[in-house]
Amino acid sequence: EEARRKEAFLQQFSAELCAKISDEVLTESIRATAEAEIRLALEEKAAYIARCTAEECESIIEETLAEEVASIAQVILDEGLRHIRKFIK
Amino acid sequence: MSKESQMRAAINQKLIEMGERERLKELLRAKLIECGWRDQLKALCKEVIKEKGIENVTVEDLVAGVTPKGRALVPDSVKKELLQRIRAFLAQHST
Amino acid sequence: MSKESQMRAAINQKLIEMGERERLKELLRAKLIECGWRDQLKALCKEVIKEKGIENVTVEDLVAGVTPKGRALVPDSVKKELLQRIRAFLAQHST
Repeated sequence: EEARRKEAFLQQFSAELCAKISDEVLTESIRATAEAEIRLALEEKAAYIARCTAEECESIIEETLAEEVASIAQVILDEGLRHIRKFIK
Repeated sequence: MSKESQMRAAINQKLIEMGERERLKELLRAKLIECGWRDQLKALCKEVIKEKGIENVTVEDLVAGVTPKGRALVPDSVKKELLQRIRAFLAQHST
Repeated sequence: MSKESQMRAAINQKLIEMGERERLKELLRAKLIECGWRDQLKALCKEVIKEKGIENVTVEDLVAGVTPKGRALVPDSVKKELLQRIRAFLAQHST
């Protein structure tokens, strides 16, 4: 009777301990994974934003330079032509 | 204190003192990686983040969102192995 | 549309809607004058005209001829300042 009771106790204790340890490990692991994945997603987002910002900056520079170069070229060419016309006159 | 409570306390103490409790947790952690559970959990987290948008998810939301599925995904073989290891320890140290 | 393209489009739209894109271009123009880039570019144009002869140069030729050098002449400090200003704007207006 004693042996049977002990066996039943050990079985119950094992099952409870197994559940408890599983619960602790799963809780820790799930939280750690969630934290890591959120950190990763935030880092990815920051990297996206950094790349997009750099591209946008490049595009603003390109656009402005194109406008500036075109306007300067036109002014200088007009100036040159005016000088020639003056010279011819 | 009943005899059973005394036994519980004694076994628990032995588990801690002998470092077995920590080893059991370590074993489970290793098994969860080995069987792909951790990768599945990562994928679940990614899904939830993608669905809700990172700006709308807190760690607590994510934990709450993936916990039921995460727990269900633990293979029975892993649980069984842990239980067997516990039983083996108790058989050796419960005299 | 990829996530990155969407983000790029959203950034572009925000800059345009709030008039910041135009202000950034204005700032860049001012910086280009301040750092002497405009004068350097004028000198470059004159060089090209002198080299080819004014009768053989169109505005398009001139633009094509000076653009690569013009691009290279923009100081890194100016580019950096612009990038920082965009970053600050986005940080202030991110939802």
